[in-house]
Amino acid sequence: MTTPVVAVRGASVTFGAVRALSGVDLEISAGEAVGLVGHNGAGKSTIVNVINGGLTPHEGSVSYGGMASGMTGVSAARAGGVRCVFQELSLCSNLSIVENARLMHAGLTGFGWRKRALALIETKLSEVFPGNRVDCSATVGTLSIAERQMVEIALNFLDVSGPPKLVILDEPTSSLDSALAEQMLAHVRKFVSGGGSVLLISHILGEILSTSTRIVVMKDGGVVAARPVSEFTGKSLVEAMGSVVREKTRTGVRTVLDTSPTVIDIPATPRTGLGLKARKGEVIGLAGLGGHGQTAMLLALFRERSSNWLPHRPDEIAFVAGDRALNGTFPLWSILRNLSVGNLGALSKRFSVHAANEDAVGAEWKQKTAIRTPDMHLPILSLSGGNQQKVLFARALSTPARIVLMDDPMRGVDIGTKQDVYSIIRAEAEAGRTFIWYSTEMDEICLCDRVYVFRDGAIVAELSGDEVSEHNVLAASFSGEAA
Amino acid sequence: MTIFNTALSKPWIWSWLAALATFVLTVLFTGGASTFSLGQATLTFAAFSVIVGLGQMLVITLGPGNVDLSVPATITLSGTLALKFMNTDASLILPGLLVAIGIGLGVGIANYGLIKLLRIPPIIATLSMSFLVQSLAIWSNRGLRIKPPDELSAFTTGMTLGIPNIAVVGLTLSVAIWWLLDRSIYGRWISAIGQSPFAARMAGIPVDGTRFLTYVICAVLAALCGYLLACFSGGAALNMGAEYLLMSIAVVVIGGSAVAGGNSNVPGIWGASLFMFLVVSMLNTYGFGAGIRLMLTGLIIIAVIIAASRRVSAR
Amino acid sequence: MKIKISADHIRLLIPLVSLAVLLVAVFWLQPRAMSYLGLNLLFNLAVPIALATIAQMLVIAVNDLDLSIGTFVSFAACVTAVYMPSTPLLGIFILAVAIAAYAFMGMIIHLRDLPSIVVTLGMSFVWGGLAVLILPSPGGQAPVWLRSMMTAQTPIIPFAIVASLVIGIVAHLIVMKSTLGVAIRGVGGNARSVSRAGWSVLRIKVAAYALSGFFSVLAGMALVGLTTSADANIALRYTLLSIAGVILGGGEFVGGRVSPIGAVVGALTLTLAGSFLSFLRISPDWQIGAQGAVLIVVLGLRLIFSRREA
Amino acid sequence: PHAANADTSGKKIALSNNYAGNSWRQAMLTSWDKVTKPAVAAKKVAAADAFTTAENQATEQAAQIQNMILQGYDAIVLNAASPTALNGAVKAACDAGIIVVSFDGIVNEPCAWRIAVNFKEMGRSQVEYLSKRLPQGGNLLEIRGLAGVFVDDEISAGIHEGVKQFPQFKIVGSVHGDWAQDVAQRAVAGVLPSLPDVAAVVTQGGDGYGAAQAFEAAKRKTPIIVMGNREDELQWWKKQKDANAYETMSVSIAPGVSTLAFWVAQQILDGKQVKKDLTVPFLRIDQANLEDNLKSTQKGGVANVEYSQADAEKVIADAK
Ligand SMILES: Nc1ncnc2c1ncn2[C@@H]1O[C@H](COP(=O)(O)OP(=O)(O)OP(=O)(O)O)[C@@H](O)[C@H]1O
Ligand SMILES: Nc1ncnc2c1ncn2[C@@H]1O[C@H](COP(=O)(O)OP(=O)(O)OP(=O)(O)O)[C@@H](O)[C@H]1O
Ligand SMILES: [Mg+2]
Ligand SMILES: [Mg+2]
Repeated sequence: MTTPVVAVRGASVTFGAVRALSGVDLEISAGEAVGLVGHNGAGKSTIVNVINGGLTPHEGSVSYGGMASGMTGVSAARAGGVRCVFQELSLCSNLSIVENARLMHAGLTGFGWRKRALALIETKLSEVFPGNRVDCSATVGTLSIAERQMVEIALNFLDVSGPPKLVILDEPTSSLDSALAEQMLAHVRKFVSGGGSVLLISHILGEILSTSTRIVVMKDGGVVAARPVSEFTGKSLVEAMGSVVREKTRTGVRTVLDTSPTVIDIPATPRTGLGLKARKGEVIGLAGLGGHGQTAMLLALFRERSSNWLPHRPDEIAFVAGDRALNGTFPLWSILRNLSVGNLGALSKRFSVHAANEDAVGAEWKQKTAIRTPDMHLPILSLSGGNQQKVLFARALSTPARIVLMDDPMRGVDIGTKQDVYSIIRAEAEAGRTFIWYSTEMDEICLCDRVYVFRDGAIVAELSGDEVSEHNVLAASFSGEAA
Repeated sequence: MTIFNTALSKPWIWSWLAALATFVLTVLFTGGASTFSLGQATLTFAAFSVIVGLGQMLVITLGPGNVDLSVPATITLSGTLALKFMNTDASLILPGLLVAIGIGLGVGIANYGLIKLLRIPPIIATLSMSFLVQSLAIWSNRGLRIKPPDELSAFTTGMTLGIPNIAVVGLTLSVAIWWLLDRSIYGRWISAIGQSPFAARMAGIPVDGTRFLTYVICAVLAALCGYLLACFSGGAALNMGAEYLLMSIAVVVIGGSAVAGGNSNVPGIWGASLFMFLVVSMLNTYGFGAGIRLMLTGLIIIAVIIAASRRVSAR
Repeated sequence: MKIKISADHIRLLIPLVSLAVLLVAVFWLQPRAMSYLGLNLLFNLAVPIALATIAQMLVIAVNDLDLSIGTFVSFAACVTAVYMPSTPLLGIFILAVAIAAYAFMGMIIHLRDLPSIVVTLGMSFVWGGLAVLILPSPGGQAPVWLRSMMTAQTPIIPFAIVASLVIGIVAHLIVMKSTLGVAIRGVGGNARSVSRAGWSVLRIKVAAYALSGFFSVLAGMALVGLTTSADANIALRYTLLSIAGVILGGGEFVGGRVSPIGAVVGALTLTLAGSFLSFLRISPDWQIGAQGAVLIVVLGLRLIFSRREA
Repeated sequence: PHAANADTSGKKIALSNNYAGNSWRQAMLTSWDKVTKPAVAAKKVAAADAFTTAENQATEQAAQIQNMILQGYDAIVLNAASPTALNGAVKAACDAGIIVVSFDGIVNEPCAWRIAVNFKEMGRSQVEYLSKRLPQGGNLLEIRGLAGVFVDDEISAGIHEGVKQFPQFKIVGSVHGDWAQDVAQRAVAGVLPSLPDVAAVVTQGGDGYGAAQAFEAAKRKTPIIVMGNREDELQWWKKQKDANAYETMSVSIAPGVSTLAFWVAQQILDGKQVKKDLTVPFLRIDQANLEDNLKSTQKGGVANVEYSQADAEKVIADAK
């Protein structure tokens, strides 16, 4: 019997009142791809931090490859061959890719390390993501979010002084489009069949089912199921997580929309002859491969309709960020303040914020979007990634905005909450709100009334009603050059 | 509610404790005889630091790199021009005040103009502006000291119920700024901008409008301080603001406001202002030479900030 | 097809263009400056400023700000002028202790998670006090070797230019090329991921502060070499000058984005701006204001390039 | 009278000034303007330009002097930020054949001329005056200038010398007022509560009015405050004198000494042999000539005297 690459025994972690982990056992052996799933705040990122040494469990132990347990912390984990792609992007954006590699791999020393590193990265990057167009000598700050994620993944698979034994991937595909995600998963399968091991966290169950050899399900800080992949189906997995699968709620074409007033009308660009039009009560999807101008359009739309100088009219437009750290959360603030900031005017009398009103709104949305926290006055950073995203959602939906812009807002949101949010969106749209929704997930695109497909910064196709399908979207995404 | 609020209100405690300790040490030197008069002197002079410190605090709350270095020059210019305008005529006291406020408005607008239109980092923009403003002060009056109207001079040096009038003014302004910061929407806005301007913009906050207003408020408070200080000390001098460059920044940071922006408090400004005056008085009282005095001042500041830091990180 | 101009190049281009424009203006106003002697006189006082700017840049690279550089350079100058000529060993010892104090300051700032602005503000009083204690009234003397080094007659290219080049290149090697430099900038960019990669952020910060202290000491010594003596207030203005120099040189306050060559160029530009004004002969009332105007114009130049940054 | 009378009508003189931020310096610049403009118009010299640095810093002034070398001035009249820190630049100017005349803030580089005020004596004479007023002695409060600056050290040394000479006096408190009314006021107000009875305040100029204000605010008996020739100080003194026969004296260096330096530089350019060290008396105002001086002092300014070419010739001759 081989010793496991890493063994976590009886690990418990608490953050103040929150018990993030309670007595978790987890062993990962060589040649294994462990899929880790669970609702937002189940404790997935916490166990990742325990394994990579960033967090010492308050009870229990971690050991690496049967090594003597003298060493602890990050250096022990790294010596044990553990590498980790974190949920939030964690490269230094002011450094070049090569310099980031130097920081990540202590083995890259000596004369000419830059050259060696560059060669290693270029090879690895095209191995994981064949056909990518990332400039490996660039500064990370100049890369798009997807490219950064690609680089970070490649850097962790890098073989500098010995190949990695365990690579942890915490929601690695959340900023990758489906094509890139598939390339990455293929590489994971190859890596595992070559004897490496992987811990993969994702809310997209298809990825877990197609890639893992074993699935561990977590709920409220504990492991509730751990079985080989063959014993799970999509449905049973969701049930194991504690959510109920609902039928797809596509209601068909809503013809009433054709007569309702237009709220957004972007004229056609001469290049493709297509513009964007949104009517009252419509849910508009923005599709296409990641990084082709969808975010830019949403940012421009918001800037256009809100003043940088005068107080904003919250009944006009609201924005849900996809990149929390960059343009979403206010890290010094409580959850409540993060939620209420979008609509302070309504909570105030004579420019003075009314605490009771604020608490009421907080309580209402905590319940509506199931934000997992004992107290809305706790700091926002005490929430798990997915729960932070829910707060951003609630911030926008709690305003009376006629138009809601959503920049891939479901990144890292668990399946149960997603379905709740979908039905909220539906209901709000029926009540007359317009949603412009950029998503990297095809399921979400298929929920929209009308879809615009982007390519190279412009709209290349408009699909409505029954034309909205995975096949048509993909066809439009790749057909741009021919047209 | 309570957990969050008490945690937030802690950073300023330390500047108050430090002020209290220095006060006691100073008073002990004379066996307690000087308690009352020292208290009055402290309140008076601390009030000037408070008035400029409040404005500086709002600016610093806007986030890293935001600081107004034109404060000293604004103090000088408003003192000079207001006194020149009033020319000891008591009937012009109010118009003189308006002149001072107008100067504050002008400098604030110009500061933000440079920051926004030319995209110059605030530190450098306000530094450049301070040179221009200082030149304006030199050119307008060439350093001649004009006396304030007697009534005004009596008011600024006078007392109400044993409390210096200047301290009353400072207190009133503090309450107003505290309301702005803690209760008003504007306070939420500057805090949000201080944490992440981009996120603030996407949350619908008028970032430019708020920042503009903040720089203007800061300059107006500095101008107000210049007006009062010139009247208090019997005339404007070209170097009257120089003291307040480091002072305005020091009282903000010693008072426990986060230098990284987003988080600030008004009581700390008072604690730190009282402390900054008292520490010099204490060291003067004990008769230390300039070298030792400077060194001790520095070490005490660092000690206070280290003591305060334990609280901050526990938050 | 695509001309590749990276953000780093732009960062360096702006200060270089500013410097060139100013230099042309100065030569046009005062053709005499276009000589070996002229260039030396224009730039020799920029050498200590350049060193101080590098020191400030190292601190800015780890997302901190040093408000004590001016008084620290004054202190170093006082030590140099008082002890170096007669008891060089004692002088070197004091300066070494001062550098250690700088490193210690970095350690405290990191361990206690203190705002660097406050700690360095406090330290600026401490250094100022020590300088007054060492040298209560102006005086002291530059050691002979230092004086002759700073007034050296280098062949063809004036010493001031040679020194600036050397400073720029050495700083570039340390900050941009060495592993320590990568780590320092990494801490500025994302300290969390640096520590997740197994580095001790504490050690990196201490090293950055120690290096900063070292460059400040060099600045103080260079200053004494030029002025021949010291006083406790001699370099107070270096605090603001060094910050302005870093920014002018394309650095940013947060995010570990700095450029050593840019910083040296920034320091030269600031010095040259002062001379440019002298040569313009403005009315004394407006001479101070004109300094502000020049700063505004030089930084306003960045606007021309800013469309790319936006 | 002397052999070598070069023509100075083609010569250019520059004033290098390090600070313009107080009324004394402003008066100095005004005097310079007032005297040199006619001199230039009368073709006595070709130019007399004034330069001021933005900050009171020796390093900036050194750069300024180096620029003046490049600009081709024949003489530099210098009020220095530091007696020693400019020596490098001054030496470079001398090497380039430029005449350097320093005044008020003098430099100790041997190649330069110095028009000095005996600051030590200025401090000592204050105590001497007090010993006549208060034969039985008493407590003194000393207000100093800016720490680490030469003038501050000199005057203070003079005061301490005076106290040694008249041991009936005791300095019970010493604060730095940075030569600014409001700083002095602030510092005095801070120590005053803990001081015993103060009989007199010895000062360095520019801080007497602030001290008076602080005493008044603390409701303490006004001691004898030595004044520093500022108009507001004299004005206050006059008011006290009229009200309750208050008596004191006032002493400072006259800002117009810049014009003396100008003429001395002109004389040197003219080929005169001039001793390297010249002294000018400080300007003292007493109870008797208070009104006269007040009349001749600009409102809000500083008591002043300006010098003519003839005055300069006399000073030079006297020094022989
Ligand atoms: N630094 C912290 N302080 C306080 N609470 C924390 C902290 N980090 C995590 N928690 C809490 O621990 C629990 C587990 O969080 P964790 O980040 O592990 O969830 P997760 O399973 O990764 O969720 P997600 O899918 O949303 O990323 C959550 O309830 C979270 O609020
Ligand atoms: N979250 C964001 N916050 C701020 N700026 C952004 C953000 N996302 C993109 N940008 C900026 O908007 C511009 C357009 O970006 P891009 O074309 O990559 O948009 P996108 O297709 O939505 O990308 P992605 O899929 O990575 O979000 C770029 O200048 C980019 O820097
Ligand atoms: Mg997570
Ligand atoms: Mg996007």
